[in-house]
Formats: sequence, structure tokens, C-alpha cells
Amino acid sequence: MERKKLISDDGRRLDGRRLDEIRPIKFKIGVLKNADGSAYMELGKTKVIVGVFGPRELHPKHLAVPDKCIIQARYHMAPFSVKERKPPAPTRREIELSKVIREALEPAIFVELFPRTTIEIYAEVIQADGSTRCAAISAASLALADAGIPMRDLVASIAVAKVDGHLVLDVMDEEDKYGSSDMPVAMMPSKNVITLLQMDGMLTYEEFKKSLELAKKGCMEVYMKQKEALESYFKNIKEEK
Amino acid sequence: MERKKLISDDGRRLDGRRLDEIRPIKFKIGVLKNADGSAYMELGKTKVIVGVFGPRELHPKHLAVPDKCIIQARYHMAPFSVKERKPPAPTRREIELSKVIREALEPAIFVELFPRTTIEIYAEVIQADGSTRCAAISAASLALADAGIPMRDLVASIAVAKVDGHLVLDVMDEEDKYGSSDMPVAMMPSKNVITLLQMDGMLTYEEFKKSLELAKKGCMEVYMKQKEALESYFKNIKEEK
Amino acid sequence: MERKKLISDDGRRLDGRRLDEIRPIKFKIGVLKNADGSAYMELGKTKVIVGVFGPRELHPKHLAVPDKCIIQARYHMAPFSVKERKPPAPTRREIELSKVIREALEPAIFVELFPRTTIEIYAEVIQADGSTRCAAISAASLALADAGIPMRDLVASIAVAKVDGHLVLDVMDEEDKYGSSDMPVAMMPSKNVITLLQMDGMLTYEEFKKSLELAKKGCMEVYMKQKEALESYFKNIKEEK
Amino acid sequence: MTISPIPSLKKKQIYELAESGKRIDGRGLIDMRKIEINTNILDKAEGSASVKLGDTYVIAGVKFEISEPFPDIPDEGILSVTAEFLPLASPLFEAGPPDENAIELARVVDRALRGGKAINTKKLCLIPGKKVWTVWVDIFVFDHCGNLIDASALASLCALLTAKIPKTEVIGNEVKILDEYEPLPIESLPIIVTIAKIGDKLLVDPSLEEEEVMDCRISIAFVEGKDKQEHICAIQKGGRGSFSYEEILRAVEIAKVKSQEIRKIIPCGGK
Amino acid sequence: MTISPIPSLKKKQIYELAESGKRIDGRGLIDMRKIEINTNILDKAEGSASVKLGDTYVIAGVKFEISEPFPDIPDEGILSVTAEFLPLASPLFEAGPPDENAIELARVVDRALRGGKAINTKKLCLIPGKKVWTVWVDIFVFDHCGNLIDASALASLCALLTAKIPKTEVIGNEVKILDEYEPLPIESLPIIVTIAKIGDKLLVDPSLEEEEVMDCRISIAFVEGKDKQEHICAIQKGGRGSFSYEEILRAVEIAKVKSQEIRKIIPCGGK
Amino acid sequence: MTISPIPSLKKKQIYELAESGKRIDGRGLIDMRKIEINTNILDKAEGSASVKLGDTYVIAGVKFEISEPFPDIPDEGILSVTAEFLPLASPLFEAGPPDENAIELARVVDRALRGGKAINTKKLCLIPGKKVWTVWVDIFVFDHCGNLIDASALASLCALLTAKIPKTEVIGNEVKILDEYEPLPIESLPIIVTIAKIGDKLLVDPSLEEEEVMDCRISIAFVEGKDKQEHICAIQKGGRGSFSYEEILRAVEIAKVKSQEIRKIIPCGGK
Repeated sequence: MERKKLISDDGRRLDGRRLDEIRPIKFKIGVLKNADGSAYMELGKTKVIVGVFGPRELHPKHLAVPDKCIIQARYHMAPFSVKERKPPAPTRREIELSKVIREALEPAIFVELFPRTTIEIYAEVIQADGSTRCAAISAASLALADAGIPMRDLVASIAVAKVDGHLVLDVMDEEDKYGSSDMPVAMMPSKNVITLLQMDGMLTYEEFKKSLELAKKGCMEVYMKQKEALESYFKNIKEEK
Repeated sequence: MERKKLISDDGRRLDGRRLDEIRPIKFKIGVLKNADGSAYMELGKTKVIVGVFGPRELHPKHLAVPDKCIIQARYHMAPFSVKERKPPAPTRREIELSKVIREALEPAIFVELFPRTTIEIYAEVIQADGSTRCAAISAASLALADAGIPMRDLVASIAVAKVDGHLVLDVMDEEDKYGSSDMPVAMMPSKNVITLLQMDGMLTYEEFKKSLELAKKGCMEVYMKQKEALESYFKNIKEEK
Repeated sequence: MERKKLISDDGRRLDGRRLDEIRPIKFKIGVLKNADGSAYMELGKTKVIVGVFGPRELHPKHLAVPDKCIIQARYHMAPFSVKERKPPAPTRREIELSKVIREALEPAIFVELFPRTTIEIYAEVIQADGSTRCAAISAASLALADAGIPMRDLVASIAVAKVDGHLVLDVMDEEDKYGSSDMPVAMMPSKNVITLLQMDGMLTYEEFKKSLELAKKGCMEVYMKQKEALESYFKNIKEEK
Repeated sequence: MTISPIPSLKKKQIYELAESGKRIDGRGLIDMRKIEINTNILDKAEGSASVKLGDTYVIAGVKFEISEPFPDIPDEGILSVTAEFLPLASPLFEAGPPDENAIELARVVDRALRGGKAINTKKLCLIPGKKVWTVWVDIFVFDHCGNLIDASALASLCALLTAKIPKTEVIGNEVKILDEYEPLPIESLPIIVTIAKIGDKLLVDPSLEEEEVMDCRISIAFVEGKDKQEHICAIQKGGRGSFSYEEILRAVEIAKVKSQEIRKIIPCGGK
Repeated sequence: MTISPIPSLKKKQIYELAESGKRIDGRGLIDMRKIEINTNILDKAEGSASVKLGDTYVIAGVKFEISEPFPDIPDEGILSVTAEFLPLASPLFEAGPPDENAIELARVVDRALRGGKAINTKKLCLIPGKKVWTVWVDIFVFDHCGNLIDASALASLCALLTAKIPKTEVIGNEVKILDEYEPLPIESLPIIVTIAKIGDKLLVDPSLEEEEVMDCRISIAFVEGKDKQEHICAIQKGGRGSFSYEEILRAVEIAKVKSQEIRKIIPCGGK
Repeated sequence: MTISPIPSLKKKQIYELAESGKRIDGRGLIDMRKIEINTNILDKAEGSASVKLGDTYVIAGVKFEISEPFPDIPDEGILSVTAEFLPLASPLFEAGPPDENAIELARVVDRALRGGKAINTKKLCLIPGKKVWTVWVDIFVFDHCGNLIDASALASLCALLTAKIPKTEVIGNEVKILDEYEPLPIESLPIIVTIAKIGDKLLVDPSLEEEEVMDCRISIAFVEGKDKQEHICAIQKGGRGSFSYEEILRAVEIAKVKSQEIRKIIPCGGK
């Protein structure tokens, strides 16, 4: 499958990273005025904006559930986020990712606290350079926190790939395309549980275990950045008051 | 129109049948667990599975009717049921056939007994070799009976075609395609009434009368098979108890 | 842009009109039986039929507004109304025009008189030779009057174009296509207010002012024809009684 | 489309009248309503006609388009019929894609034209296997006062009869459309007649009120064959009820007579 | 999109303030909100820009695609503008295909660019009648705080100004896309200015609260022609109310001044 | 699809049983339900299979179509998997386009087949960059009694194993389809095993009742590589809950064993 040398002889990746190195991360919280909570994330060149509404009333009302809040999530890519223009209507891929993103975030939210309501999470990918679902999840956690929604933990997400026979952390586009496996993972790091796990490609059991370890390390790094971003955000808000 | 000799000199059809002979019929009742009633039919190579739900509440509720049950029917072909793959979205043909199938079955159902409810009939064609609507109707009758829905009579259905100048009973695909007329008919045989009648092609009044007679004979044969199948099905159920 | 001489040396247009001359107008009111009000308009070769329903209950009910009537409008072109067959599904253009037509008519209607109801306006273009939205608006006014809906004034509409450097009144298809600007205007003439104004192309401020004057003149002429048509229609109705 | 509730009183009245051979609008059981046909009513359509059948009002327009033939009939042009039940035609119609009633109508009209071989589609082939004419017939329903099928079939046929198709020149694989026109190769005139069953009576050309209470209906198309004989070329039973054999045979006989009457009033001298 | 109910108190307040020449956010009647433009914010888009107009936040991205020209203009490239009102941009927006407001916005931006001849589309023709560039401008609305039209038009123009289109080589009927880029042939800078009518006052660049209570609005695009004169290149009246002649002429005069002000702050030296 | 409300009593029962290593239908925690595979059940499909997994009933059909390759893999055929949750399969399914569950199912089956390199797609290339075979696998769910993913993956694989593809002859740029057939180039047999988490127990092949109350599930596909080793070729976590690391590793180990068991019962001698 590999058509291109993705790992140099001295173990560096196309963008110069080491195998277990994540790309530069930039978070910005509270970037939108109308959304109840919002966050922007750059994971290398992958750029995502997430807005959150809720808890609010659900329409039509008969869809409401008496003992918990319904989580809705939409993952969506801008037509200009990729090399070949993507028509704006949701693809099958976007529909599936919307589902797994929702299921990755829901375990962190105290849904029992808001019966008969809904929380809506909208993730807009404005530039895609691999691991967009991971960025959407990591940013959505911060947007949820910004909206003041009580959570068990933040959800941090990262992907691991097998590329030219090596396991690499934080997969970028070319590694996804020409690598031999891709495995996005999301965790609640302080709870030590996994809320998203997908994989395709070929891994032995040993490789899988190592990938999972690597993902754990990566999620923890994302988690640290998330917490930093939140702290400085809430500190600023306090100071502004 | 005819491009191919469809009737041999000794009056046999492509599959060896006589002009007024129907193909081998196989019924299986109660083939699905979740549906309230179900039936499978083979009419030669035409294969149909029908599932029925109801009477049950109608959503949205304002569509319910105070003095009777709403019958809903869907006729649908699997992509792999025909030579050229058929995309799964319903075609105009499938929408029309859903309507005439519903109207062929409704006269047999005591709709007044279940006000404000709906009965849903889903016919899935998994292999199409002509007369699929007839098989859907004949199988649906059994599925309705399996669901315990009170009926005035079973509805039996068969098609008559004009092929190479002859009227033939129980039309298969090639006869439909290259024949000069196709006329599907559904009846309640014990009531001696017609609940479905469609025709296209060219028939004189005399030919039409003969076609109708032939269809009557065919429906009666299907009806016998339906009753046999029901009897042995209910006998088995009783024995199992 | 101009590919064709649209104005002759003696100041005549392709169909022989002077620059400020509108095409022959024909109105027919009450042309449909089922609609609460209806009108047919010919503006040259542009032919439009408008039907109006309401005020009537709005479905679904939660869309109703407590203090006024909701106006709905649909502008739609028949597949055979234009040179190249237009598929019947509404285009983006038709959706935009439906909006501006609604907004052109709403100022004339006493919406406060019919809280919680809706008035529906359906304009069907059966032949398009330019200025179809103007014809739809002018005809809709008469259909609304025919439906007995109280209005502040009739709305009259006409378009002005710049063609070969001249401003011309009541734009036909070829002038729209090859002219350098198109400006449809709708007014309530007796109120001296503008309820629709669109423009594209290139106009200096002075040209724009002159275009607006010309449009005013044109609207007034349409208005006279509208009033004539209404008068003779109501007179006939009276006589029939 | 929802069903409008007709007071049961009206239903009773219609049934009782039918019983004694009468109808609510004064017609006899096998009388059609007044038919008004106007052809060539539009310039931008290649063919057009409007039909008023009582207060039912329908316009059909014809357009042409060069397209690829179907692989199984590479040497024949394509007939394509659509119908729109415009929301202004009835308080019960809604804007949106055609529902099952509009689709059924278009398909029944299509089958009558096709089964009756109205158009010689072989003459619409330009380059076998590559390019043929598609004939679009778009039916617009403006006023629904019952029996849309017969009105639509008649409007479609008359629009086809008045249609002018451009002549073409084929050079290699290119088709050049000329600025000369000729009539469509119309070879027969299929006419649909719809008959409603009310109790044990058959009523020709049901009005909207009759349709709303009828047991069921049957639409039968007749065409004059090359043998100068009348042939049935399409049938469609509709509605929730059922017919006996005798009723169907009777309906077919009535339709045969009525279709011949209608065919006589088609403009253009039947062509 | 539903209309959010604005307390009638707030409506009264906005009207009274306007009456005395004031606005709820402290602006004068013809003051724009603060404009912040960022260009080239994305690598995968061929051109991109974000615009903040007060709290209204919009991103436009440009992509190219080789396609067939329209048959009536075989020698010109195609401009195609879409707009998405993202559901995160307002509690009232819903996910789904563009509604009438998004479609109107895209079409008004499109008309301003087209009417104002912003792009020399003839230079985007590759093989006349066969292959031309389509220029896609996709507008994404991230925060709806009023006056989306002006913000979107500005973002679209700035995205086009920064766009780089690949050079090509035409060999026979094949177009080879090279790995060299050049700017788009932008020849003018159409700017839309939207003005709301509140009572008998005209307010430039209405905020969301003002839009929710306004009588109506008018959007006017100005461009500098080759004659160095200001030309109107698009107008769109919106909303339920009406304008007098005088109001429209006044609005056009205001828009002329404001559009020139905005044009001055466009990055890339106006190019 | 709505969630059917399961009485909390039943939920409690399922959890308590699981706690003591039991299941409501009498199975042990890592027992599959009975599997019944029928292949070649249809003549018009090029390949077909039905799978009963307990009462869950699924049919997969294979069709071929000549199409253009994807530009980034010009020398490979295309695999395209769809799934329809037929409305007769569950009182909760509705007619309409595939919802997120049907789309997820189709994509997970697709990924297992693709990741596990089940089909040698290079052998499905006819004219590089121009014409390749598309292999359609359409999954129809007839009875939803839990664990649709495993049943669907198995039916799809068996349908592919029985599929016969026409031989072809390439002459210039034309592909001639011959009337001879050969098997598809199937090179490996990916098997998906789904495991539900109920409390802190893992249950193989969840029934519908178990799915309705489970915390979450994980689907793991195994394939035998060319090195004769078992490889994971797809994973999908589903549902609202979360897994610990240990649970995931345990699930993977269970899936490895179970997938080998299932692979043994595949008809056609594993081919």
C-alpha cells in the first residue's frame, strides 16, 4: 500500500516529528458569541470549530426522554477544508462520524441532570489534515465546559497509525492515506476509560496493545493542553470581571 | 415488438409450461420473528418476503381516522433482485405499485374493526422474474392472516399476458418484456370480485374477456395453494402447542 | 455583453416598442374554481396563473403566530415555460424569488386581521418571456383581491433594464439576457411606496434614479390595468347575481 | 394529500341518486361533463394543450431533448410523462415532489400512450444506440374537480398532436438541429375513460364529490388499431373497493363508446 | 429558521432611540460596526478569508474545479457561490440544506460579484466550449449577529483576492494542471452595504436585534467602474415592509459613501 | 429509529444474570447463538447468502458494474457496501433512507473487508485509470434480533465467496463482457465479532434485549494474514458507555477465538 517513504531512516516523519510526537496544538475557548459554549482547535494543520447549545428544550417534544438529556452531535466538513471540494451535504462518512463522536462524548456528560432536554454539539472542520474526528472530540469537550455543562472528565482524543511498519502518534493526512492502519481513540484520562475506539487496517494483537499504549500517552498530552487552555480561559474571564 | 420466439410450435413456453399453466408455487408462513405476521412466496423464480405490523397506533396521531384503520403498503425491490443493480431508493414504479397493492388488499380487510390504528404491509422482492406485484399481494394475504387480522377472504393474484399472439397465464420476465400485453389481476376468489386490475399493451374486447377468464382460473389455483399453506401452518402451530 | 442590436436607430425595441412602452397586458380574474382567489396575467408573452388560499388554519399549528397571519408564497416555473426544459423541482432561483415576491405582497395585506392563520399564494409561470416575477406579483394582487383579502392597496410591478445604453421599460427575455442591467420594482402606487426592488448589472446613480422614475411610470400603468380588470370583474359578478 | 371529510349526508345523497340513475350535477350516469380543448396555447413549449373537463383544468406541455436511448431499445426515442398536482389546484394539495396519486396519473397516461403506440418512437431515433429524441410531456393540474386522469390523458395527446419537432441532420456522430420543424409521428389516438363505481352503479367521468365517496374506479384506454378495430391499450383500477366481473365488462363496453365520442372532438382533424 | 420573539419593550426602545438618532449599541445611525478581516487563513483552500463585523463571524473559502462551460457563454469560466448558515451560528438555525435566507444571501453576493464584474471570467476559459474553470466560493456563517450579507460579500471578495489558481497547459483536448500558481483575474471590488429602515430612520449595518425589529432592509453593492466612477452593481430589498422613493435614494447615497470606506480597508493593497 | 423502552425490571434481570455469568436466553457469556448460513440462494444476484444468527436474519446480495476507478487508485476495482434496515425487520424501523445505524453497519462491514484485504481489488481492474469493476454488496436486514453487524459481515463475506464475475475481453478502450464466469479473487476471510459490556461483564453476540440495556459494545474483525497469523483488521466501539483498557484487551482476545470458530463454519471449504 505504502507508495512513499513516510518515515526517514533516522525515524522522523514527513513533518520532522518523532514517531510518538504529537503536532503543535492550539486551543481557543469561547470563540463564538451565539453558541452557549465554543472552542477552536488546531492540531497541526487540522482546524476545527465546535459550538454547543443546551441544555435546552427538544423539538419535537415527543422525542424528549423523561430521565435524561438527549445528546445530538454533527460532524461536518467545509467544502474548502480538503483538496478536492467536498459538496456541503453530509456524506455517509460524516453521518457515521457524527454518531461515534456523540458516543465518545456522552459518557462524560451528566445526562441525568437535565431530563427532557437536549444538548447539541456542532463540529465544523474548516481544514482537514488527518485526525479530524479526534480534534472535533477534543475541542467539543472544551466547548461543553465553556457552556457550563457538568462533566465527569474532559474527553481527549488522538489517533495512532501504522506507517512503514512503525506505530506513529497523531496521524496526519498523508500517513492516514498511505499508512497501513488508522486507529482513533478517545479517553477520559482521569477515569482511565476509552469512549471512542475505531480501527481499520492490519494489526497484530501485540501491535494493537502498543497502539493503545501510544494512544493513551497521546490522549494524556492532549488532556494537559485542554486543562491548560481551560485554566487560562477561566482565569481571564475572572479577571475581566 | 416480439424479438424472440416465446411460444414453441407445440404450444410450450420458454420454461416448458403450457399456456394456461402457472409456475410452481412455494409458500412459507411465519418466517419472521419481529413482524406481527409474515410470509415468503416463490412464484417460479420470483421471490418475495412480506412482513405485516398492526393494527397499531398511527404516528403522527393526527393522521389517524376515527372510523377505520389506515392501511399502508410498501412494495420494494432489493438492488440484487434484478439483472442490472437497482439503487435502493424507491422508484416511481415502486411508488405506484405500492398504491395498487394497498388498494388490492384493503377490500379484504375489516378496516372498520380497528379505528384510529394502522396496518403496515411491507413487501420485499428479493428476486424478480415477472409478476412481482402478484406475488407481493398473494404473500401479503398470508402475512395478514398470520398477523391475525380479520379478512373477508384471501386475496390471490396472477398475471395474464399476450405473447406471440397467445394468451398465457402467470407471466415471467421474458414474456413481460417481449410480450405485447401484460395484465395483472387480483381477486377475492370466494367473493368473486376483482381488487386489482391493470393492463398495458393491446387487446381486443374478446381477448380481454378471455384474459380475465384465464386470470380467474389462475387466481383460483393460487387461492388453493394459499389455503393449503395456511392450513398446514396453523395445524403445525397447534401441534407445537 | 450585448451581442445583438436590441435597440434600433429610431429607438425601437426588438418587438417594435418604444423605450418606455410596456407590452400588452391581459388580466383574467377568478380563473380557478378551487382556489379562494385566482388571476391570470399575460405581460406580452409572459403568462402566469396565480391561486390564493386563505386565510385558513396553519399546519403544523405551532408555526402559527398569535398576532398576525403568516404569508406563504411559491413562485414556480413549468418545465415547458422556457426554451430548455426546466426540471419541476424548485431551483435556488425559484426559492429566492418566492421570498422576494412574498415580501413584495405582505406590506399590502392587513395581516393583523387574521391572527393564527395563513394565506398561501401560488404563482405558476406557464410561459416565461422576461419579468416573470413582476407578472407574478401583479397577478397575485388580483388573486388576493378575488379571495376577498383586505389590502392597503394593490401591488403593481414592472422591470426596467439598461439595454444598448438605453433605459427601457418592461423587460422581455432577450433584453434581460443581453442587456447590461435588470431592475424589477414593485409598488403600492397609491401609497407611493416600493415593496420590491432588485437590481443587477451596472448603473450610475443618475441612471438608477431615472430607472426608478421609469419603473414608477410603468407600475402606474400596470395599476390602471389592474383596477380596470377588477372593476369589470366585480361588475360582472354583480350582474350575474 | 389528505382526504377531505365529506359529510355522510352528501354521501348518502349521491348513492341514492345513483340508485335512481341520477347524479348530483344533473348528469345521466354515462354522461361526460363538458369538454373544452385548446391547443397551441404556448409558444415556448414545442406543443401544448389545455383541457377543461367540467371545472377540472389541466395544461400539458411538450418539450424535446436529445439523449441516449435505453440500452434494450437502442433504436427508439423515449417518451417521458410527468404530472404535477399544483398546490393551487385544490385546498388539499401541497407543494412538494409528486405524491403517489400524481405518479400513478403520469404512469397511467404514459402506459396508454405507449400501449396504444401513439408515437412511432422508431422515427425519433437519431443515431441508433447513441442519440435519440426524448419527448417530455409535463402535465400541470390547475383545478382538481374530479377525473384528473381523463383530462390529463386528453391534454397530453392534444399537446403531442400540435407539437413540432425540429428536423435534424446527422453528420458522423454529431446531430445538427435545423431551424425547420415537422409534426411528431403520431400514429394513433388513445383515449382514457374513467368510470366510478357507486353502490352497484357505474358513473362515467366522476366529479370530485363523486370520487370522494365512490367505492372504486376503473380507467380504460381505447385506441383504434391499424386494423381499424378498437383495442384496449391500458387499464387501471383505483380506489379501495372491488369490482365484479360483470361490472368490469360493462365498464369496458361503456369506455369503448365514450372514447370514440371523445376522439371525435379532438382538434386538428384528429391529427 | 424561526423568528425569535423580541420583547416588544426592546422593539419600542430601538425605535425610540432611532428616532433621536441613537442605537442600542451606542453607534450613530450610519456607523458600521468594527470590521476585522483575515485573509489566507487556510492552506487547503485556494483562497480564504474570515470577516468579523462586530460579533458576526463569517469564513469564505475558494476552490477551483475544471468543468464544462454553460452552452450560452462557452468562452467564460463559472462563478458559483453557496452559503451555509451553520447551526452553531445561532440558536435559531437548524442543520439541513440551505433555507431561503441562505439561498438569498448567496445569490445576492453572487450578483454583486457578477454584476460588478469582479472576476474576468473570460480569462478562466481553458478550451472554449469544452473546459473552463469553475470558481467555487463557499460561505460559512459561524456567528450570526446581524448583517450577514455585508460580512459574507466582504469575506468572499477577500477570499477571491487571495486565491491562487494553478496555471495550465492545453494540449489538444487535454488540460494539464501545472504546479505553478497565479492570482485570480480580479478586476474590481464590489462592496455591499446593507441599510435597515426603522420607523423613518435608516440605519447602516443593522445588528441582529435591529434586524429582528426593522421594517425592512435594502442591500446595495457599489463598484468602481473602469471609468473610475462608482456604479451600483446590485440591489436587494428584503423584509416585510416598504420604502419610499426618498428613503431608497438616501440609502443609495449612504451606501456609496460606506462602500468606499470599506473598500479602503481591504487587505492586499486592494488587490 | 426510536429506542424501545425496556422495563427497568428486565434491565435489572439481565445485569444480575450477567453478574453470575448467565444470560436471559440461557447462553454462557461467550457463547454465540446458533448460526445458519445459506449461500447461492438467488439466481439474479451474482452472489448471495443469508445468515440466521439466532433469530436475526440477514440477506446479502452481490452485483457487479463497470465504472471509472477512483483517481487516487486508478488500478483497483471498487468495493461498495450498503445496508437497508427494512421496516419489516423491527417494529422500530421506518421506511426511508438509511439512518446512522444502517450507515455505521455498512461502513464497519466495508472496513473489515477492505482492511482485511478480503478482495484482491487489483484483479478487478479492467483498463487502468479508465474502467474497473465495482463490486456492490447490498445487505438487507429482515429480522432484527440483535447483533446485526456480525450477521451482516458474515452474510456479505459468504455472498462474495459464492459470487461469479463475468470474464472480459479488452479491445482498445472497449470492454467486452463474456458469457463465462469465474470466482471473485477472495484472498482472506475477515470475521467480525461483537461483544457487549453489561456491568463489568463482556457478552459475546448480544441479543436485542441485551443490546437495549448494554453499556456499550465493541466490534472486532479478525483475519488470517498471509503470515498465517491472526490480525485485527477493524474495530468499532459503539454505544453510550465506555470501556477500560483491560476490558478492551479481553474483548479482543475473545473476538480472536470466536472469529476463528466462525471462520470454520463458512461454506465452500472456506472458499
